[in-house]
Amino acid sequence: GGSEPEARGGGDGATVVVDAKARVEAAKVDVKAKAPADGPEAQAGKSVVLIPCSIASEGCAAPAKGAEEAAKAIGWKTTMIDGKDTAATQNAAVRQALALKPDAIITFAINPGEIQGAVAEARRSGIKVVASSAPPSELVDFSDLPTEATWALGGSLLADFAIAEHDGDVQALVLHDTGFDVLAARHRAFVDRLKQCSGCEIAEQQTFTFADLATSVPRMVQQMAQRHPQFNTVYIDYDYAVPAVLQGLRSVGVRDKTVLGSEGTSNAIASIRKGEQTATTALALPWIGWANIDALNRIFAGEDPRPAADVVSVKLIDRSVAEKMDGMWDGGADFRAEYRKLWGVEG
Amino acid sequence: MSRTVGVRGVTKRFGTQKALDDVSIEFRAGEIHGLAGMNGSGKSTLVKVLAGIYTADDGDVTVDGEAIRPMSARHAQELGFRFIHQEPAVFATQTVLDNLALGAGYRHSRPGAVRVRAEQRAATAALAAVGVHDIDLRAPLGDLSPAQRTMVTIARAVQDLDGDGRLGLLVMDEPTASLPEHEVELVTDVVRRVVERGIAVVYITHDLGALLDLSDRVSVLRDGTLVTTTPTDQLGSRQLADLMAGDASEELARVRPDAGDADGPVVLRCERLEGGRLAPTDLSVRGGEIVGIAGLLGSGRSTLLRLIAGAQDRSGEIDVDGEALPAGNPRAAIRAGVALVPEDRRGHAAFAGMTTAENLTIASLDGVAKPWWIRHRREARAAREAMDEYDVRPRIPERRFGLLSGGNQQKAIIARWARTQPKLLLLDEPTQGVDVHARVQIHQAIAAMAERGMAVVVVSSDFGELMTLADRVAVMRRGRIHAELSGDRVSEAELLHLASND
Amino acid sequence: MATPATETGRAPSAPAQPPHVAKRPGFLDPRWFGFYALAALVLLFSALLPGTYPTSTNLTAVLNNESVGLMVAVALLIPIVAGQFDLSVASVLTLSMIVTVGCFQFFETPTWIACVAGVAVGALVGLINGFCVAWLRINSLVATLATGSMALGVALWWTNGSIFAENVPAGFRAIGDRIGFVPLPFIIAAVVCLVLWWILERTPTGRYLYAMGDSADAAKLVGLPTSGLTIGAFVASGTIAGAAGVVEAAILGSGNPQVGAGFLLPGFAAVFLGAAIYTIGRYNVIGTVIAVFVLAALVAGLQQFGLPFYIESLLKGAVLLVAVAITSGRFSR
Amino acid sequence: MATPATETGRAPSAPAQPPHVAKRPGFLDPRWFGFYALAALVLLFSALLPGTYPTSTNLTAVLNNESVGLMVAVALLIPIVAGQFDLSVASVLTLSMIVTVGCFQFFETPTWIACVAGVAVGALVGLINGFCVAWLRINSLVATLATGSMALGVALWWTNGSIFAENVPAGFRAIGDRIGFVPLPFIIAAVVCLVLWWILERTPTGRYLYAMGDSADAAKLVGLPTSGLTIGAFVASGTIAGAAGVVEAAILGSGNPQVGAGFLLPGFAAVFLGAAIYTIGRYNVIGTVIAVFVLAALVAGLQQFGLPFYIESLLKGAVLLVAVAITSGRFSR
Ligand SMILES: Nc1ncnc2c1ncn2[C@@H]1O[C@H](COP(=O)(O)OP(=O)(O)OP(=O)(O)O)[C@@H](O)[C@H]1O
Ligand SMILES: Nc1ncnc2c1ncn2[C@@H]1O[C@H](COP(=O)(O)OP(=O)(O)OP(=O)(O)O)[C@@H](O)[C@H]1O
Ligand SMILES: [Mg+2]
Ligand SMILES: [Mg+2]
Repeated sequence: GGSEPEARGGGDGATVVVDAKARVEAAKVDVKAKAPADGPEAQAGKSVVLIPCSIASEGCAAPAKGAEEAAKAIGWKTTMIDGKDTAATQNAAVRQALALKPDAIITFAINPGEIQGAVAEARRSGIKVVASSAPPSELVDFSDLPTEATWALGGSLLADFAIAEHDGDVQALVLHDTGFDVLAARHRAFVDRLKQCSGCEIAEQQTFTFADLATSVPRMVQQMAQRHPQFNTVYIDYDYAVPAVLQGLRSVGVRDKTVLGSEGTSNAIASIRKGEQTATTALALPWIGWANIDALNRIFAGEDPRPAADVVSVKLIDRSVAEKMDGMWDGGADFRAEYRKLWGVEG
Repeated sequence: MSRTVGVRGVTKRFGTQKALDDVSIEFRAGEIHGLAGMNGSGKSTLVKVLAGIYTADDGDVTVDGEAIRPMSARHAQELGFRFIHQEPAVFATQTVLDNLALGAGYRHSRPGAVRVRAEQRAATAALAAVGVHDIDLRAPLGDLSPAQRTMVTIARAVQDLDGDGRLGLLVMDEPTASLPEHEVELVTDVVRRVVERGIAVVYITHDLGALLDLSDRVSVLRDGTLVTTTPTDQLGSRQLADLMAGDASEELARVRPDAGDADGPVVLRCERLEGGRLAPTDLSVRGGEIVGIAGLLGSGRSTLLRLIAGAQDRSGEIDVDGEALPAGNPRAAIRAGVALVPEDRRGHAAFAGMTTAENLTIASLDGVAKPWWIRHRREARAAREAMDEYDVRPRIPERRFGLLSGGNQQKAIIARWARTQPKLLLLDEPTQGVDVHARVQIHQAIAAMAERGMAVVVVSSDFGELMTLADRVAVMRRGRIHAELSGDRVSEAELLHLASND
Repeated sequence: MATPATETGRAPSAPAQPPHVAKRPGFLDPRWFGFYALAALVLLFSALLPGTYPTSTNLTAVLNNESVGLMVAVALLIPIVAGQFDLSVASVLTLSMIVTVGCFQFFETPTWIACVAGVAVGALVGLINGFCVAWLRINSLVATLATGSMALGVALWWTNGSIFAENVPAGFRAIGDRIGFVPLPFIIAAVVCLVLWWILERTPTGRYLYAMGDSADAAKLVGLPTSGLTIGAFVASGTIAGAAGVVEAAILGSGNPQVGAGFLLPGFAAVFLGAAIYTIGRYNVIGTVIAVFVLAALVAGLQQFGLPFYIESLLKGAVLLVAVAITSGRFSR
Repeated sequence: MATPATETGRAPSAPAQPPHVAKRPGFLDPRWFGFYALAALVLLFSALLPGTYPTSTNLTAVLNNESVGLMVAVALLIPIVAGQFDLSVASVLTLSMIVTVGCFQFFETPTWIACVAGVAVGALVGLINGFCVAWLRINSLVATLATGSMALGVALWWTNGSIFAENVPAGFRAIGDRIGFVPLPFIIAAVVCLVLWWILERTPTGRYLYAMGDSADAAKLVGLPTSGLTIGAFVASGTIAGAAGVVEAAILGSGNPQVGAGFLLPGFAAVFLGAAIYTIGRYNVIGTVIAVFVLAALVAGLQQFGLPFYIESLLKGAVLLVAVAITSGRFSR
């Protein structure tokens, strides 16, 4: 995770706000993506199968595409198989991958605990399995990338942002998707940070599921908004769900509330630029892909993959930041070149 | 095992209407019991109560005097009651073999496996027992003609006859309504054989002569009440008709005594018409003329009508009023003024879920609707007029068509087409399931339409009907028009002779 | 035991028929149950939640939410009336969304062109469906399952995993907005429903569609243009689904290939429930509309109580089952 | 041209009937198209991808992946044969998964109890469905839509939308594993299919089900125990769906309320395609199995080529359409 001043639990209102503002400002400046300082040389001639949770959603697909790019750079062969949203199809995708006899499989935003059968089978046949965007797990060769701390940072920064915006008087509606384990850390961090602020309150929490997001989230938001007319902030786990939140708010005539999501998809950044969504905490999605290839390279070389994860960080994007951006945050300048240098595959 | 089956005090209501009102009848073992009554008098309802399909609101089905409670279809089956319902219970996509075996519960098989050979033997025997030998057991039943289907259902109902005597009651609701002469005889033979084994038979037909011939006693229903049950030897068909109607009925006479001199313009001209089982055929019909088509089962009569109406693909020419008709296009035929009252009412004519009014006006909404607006009042009025004219009961235009009795449905379908005033009216078994009075009404209506210059073609398995109605009769045999008779040469004996001999 | 009674005393001549009183539907007629259910729900929740439930905000919210669902339901309804299923409706909605927003994102077209493109793409898929069913004579379930899969494939192809949201003009987003208290999407849905109601209940075309749904064979023999009607039904269905997609795109301000699928089953539920609560046993527009709003009123009320999201699934199922059991099941007479 | 000849040589009097030649299906009979399509696909991909496609690993993967889909498809098939739809199958699968894994997570039951619980819950929902359709006489689409919604509601309620994965014993996970090259889930699915094939094709019960599917009215008139058969069909369907849920839980090693819904439409597609490629027009087990594997062989090949993900949706739709158009549409005779 990045460096941040530790929050002082139960501090008086003013300090909490001041601290929050400081952290927000720090996270807004150009967080520069970079490769780890040192690592093994490129391991030649490997083949990797990439399985994003669903190619149709950017949050899953963008890291996979980053990994595809990185694999090309390092000289590996890749095949992408769509995980198609559900554990059943993701499990099937992993099994399909086995037939290709790859050296490794990287899954994106798929909890290995949900597809234990296929993962075990893969490892039994000597295939390395890396689970990107998944909680730490014994089931795979490596999974804590981005690290749990990074996920948490995404949540706590959003809370800081809200505290700063409303000067320590946040009335939040919180919507949480229980279907993805990694989101729990983000959600918990958001809630915990708000709890540290004495003037802040969570007006209501609700859970939803990815599958019926389009129809159920707008309704849920409408009813929550009507029940708690005093609210000023809405938090939802990921940017992908924010349009549904905005739809719900708009339909009850509520505007100018702080709407927070996380992930940093291009859609979210466009929406922030238009002043609809307020802020997001972005993970440089392609960078996650590169970092995963780096982790895998370390595994192939018999080294500890964890240093690969340490570099990935979070950037807070609000309107002022978004206006200077074009498309999604891809980690800034030239982390690609740095990785190439690291792997010794200049060109 | 012979039993006396009966109904005791049975009442059945549909909404406010009593379809059966306190009816008690006893069907004695070894006796053929006729049921007579006008359309909608409750005969089929009584049959369905016996079959356990309707639960009587009051009263019971009894066996040897003891009430069966509760009565269910399963129960009836187990008691050995067998039925030929007015709307035949057939499985069109299942093979003939399965249709037969289903009725007997696959009793030649084990529960874990169907023994095809044994079932085939039993099925062949069952068909042979009703005098049918040439039906492929593996053909889907839907490929058979309606008459053949009827024969299969009869075979299915009586196949237990030669078994272990489980048969307790045989009920036949108008089994012969669309059967040609030859098959009618087969059916009567079957009935006689069943009765000889000491089994009670209930027989329903609108052919009063046949009913009196066949049955030992007859019960007459009128508006759901039992008028009387009497031995048939004291009864003439005229008397019976009076009992049914409650008053003197009209003479069953030739409706157009002065016919035979049709000289209107030629309305229908078919040349080398061919398709289905029809061999190339020529036919022409003048306006004002009623042409009857006679023939045996499967001789191609229905096919001929279907080809003219565009309901089936064909080759050859058809002119209606000088206008050539395209093949296989019922819509074009209807535009040219052709109307077909098909043989299979339920499958090909009725919209069972729609109202009676909607069924009456569906063929032509002219006069009651603009393209963007149906005038419901006008439509109801038009429907009521048609219902009055053809005596469709009950006189409720909003009534769901599927709830009408069979005969009333038939009258409504004829009324549907009469409303459109076609140039050419094709009628396939127009009086199937219609009572004697309605039959006379329909005959008169057909005659009246011809009088107004309409060309009419009538297919009927009832040669008496053809004699009554037709100016000229074409006899079909094996897909061809084999002979033509007109005037005094038309007689039942002659028709039968021509239809069954080359 | 039965003694043949010789009955007399009836009017002679014509065989008498028990008098059929054409009954006007009374207050207790099951066809009003839907209205009652809606009214009762609204009253109940209004009494329990006087501050938030019977408010114009809530009404606006519910109307806005249900507009697209309502359009999907009536899009499903038309082919069902004609005896066919259209399973492609949800995918058509998705494709239409993508096409509409894609027009903005890549071609920066004016709003009206994008809208027309979205609706047209729906009509096109409908035409293909109609052609497959009427001309190729493929079972409608299979045909529309297949075309739906293909429509979704095209949507995924174009978006290739992203969400379209660039260059969406404010003028287009306004379609998803409201005029006073009435959301524009609801006005569009209401107009669609009205037109459809008129067509189905008041014109010969509607009559013919119902006739076809009752018996396709008889419809053919009675001279109805069955192919034309079938194609027309599917085109209408596709067009409405396309319009629903445009409206959904305006509401969301983006084109997302994963929105759409969720509308299918609730749509069917509304159509079936509609046939259960109004003009019993006959699929119809009014019933469908009531069904949509009964379910919406229920869900809105429950959510205002802060009940968790899964309650919705449970209760929707229960309401559907009870309603249908009462009106069209064993106890319906 | 043809002049009415006076035909002789037939036995007189007996009405003539064109001889029905019961034709043996030849090589060109459309009923073999499914086999051909499967064979052609396998050959094509084998030729193009010799290193990875015709391998035991791939076979294992395909068999494993399709087991649950196959069970869902046959679970859908039984009520369809009997003329009913069961839309609850997918939700039942979900509920059964949750119940099975929930047994481990909260009660740490032995494996067999958890399995029995999963299957039993499926059978129970099936029984409710059967009761609603046969006794309450609710349209099966509505009834199963409602019960499915409720089953899903229960699953979501218990999990609160999250995933169960604790305490799942290795013994249970082994059900999702393989014996040699043959995945155990496939063996289970194969046994289910075999038993079902025997019942539907070889026993009187199967004939009764087909007869009921042909005409429920006629079945009643003939005295078939229609209520019992209907309930039986739904219970069988629910039980198989329950078993599918247990197998899926074993394969995944977790219980996930999002898994399930995705099986419904592919299942229907397989059943319909099955009726289109084998014993034309008649829903049947063999056709369904072939259909599942034709589609799986296609998808596996496409994925090995690394074709973009949307190709799958597009091609599945196209295959379905073409297959059905050829075998059961306009050109089928
Ligand atoms: N399911 C039903 N619902 C409502 N009314 C019915 C139903 N079945 C029959 N009826 C009515 O009950 C009366 C008796 O009908 P039924 O079919 O028993 O007459 P039927 O004597 O068999 O006449 P037909 O000679 O025309 O066959 C008719 O008026 C009919 O409309
Ligand atoms: N609308 C139709 N289109 C094509 N074929 C049909 C149609 N209706 C019936 N058939 C088939 O045509 C064949 C002949 O039927 P049917 O026995 O009614 O004709 P028919 O030979 O004219 O009989 P009949 O002389 O006894 O009326 C049957 O196999 C029947 O299934
Ligand atoms: Mg009758
Ligand atoms: Mg005939």
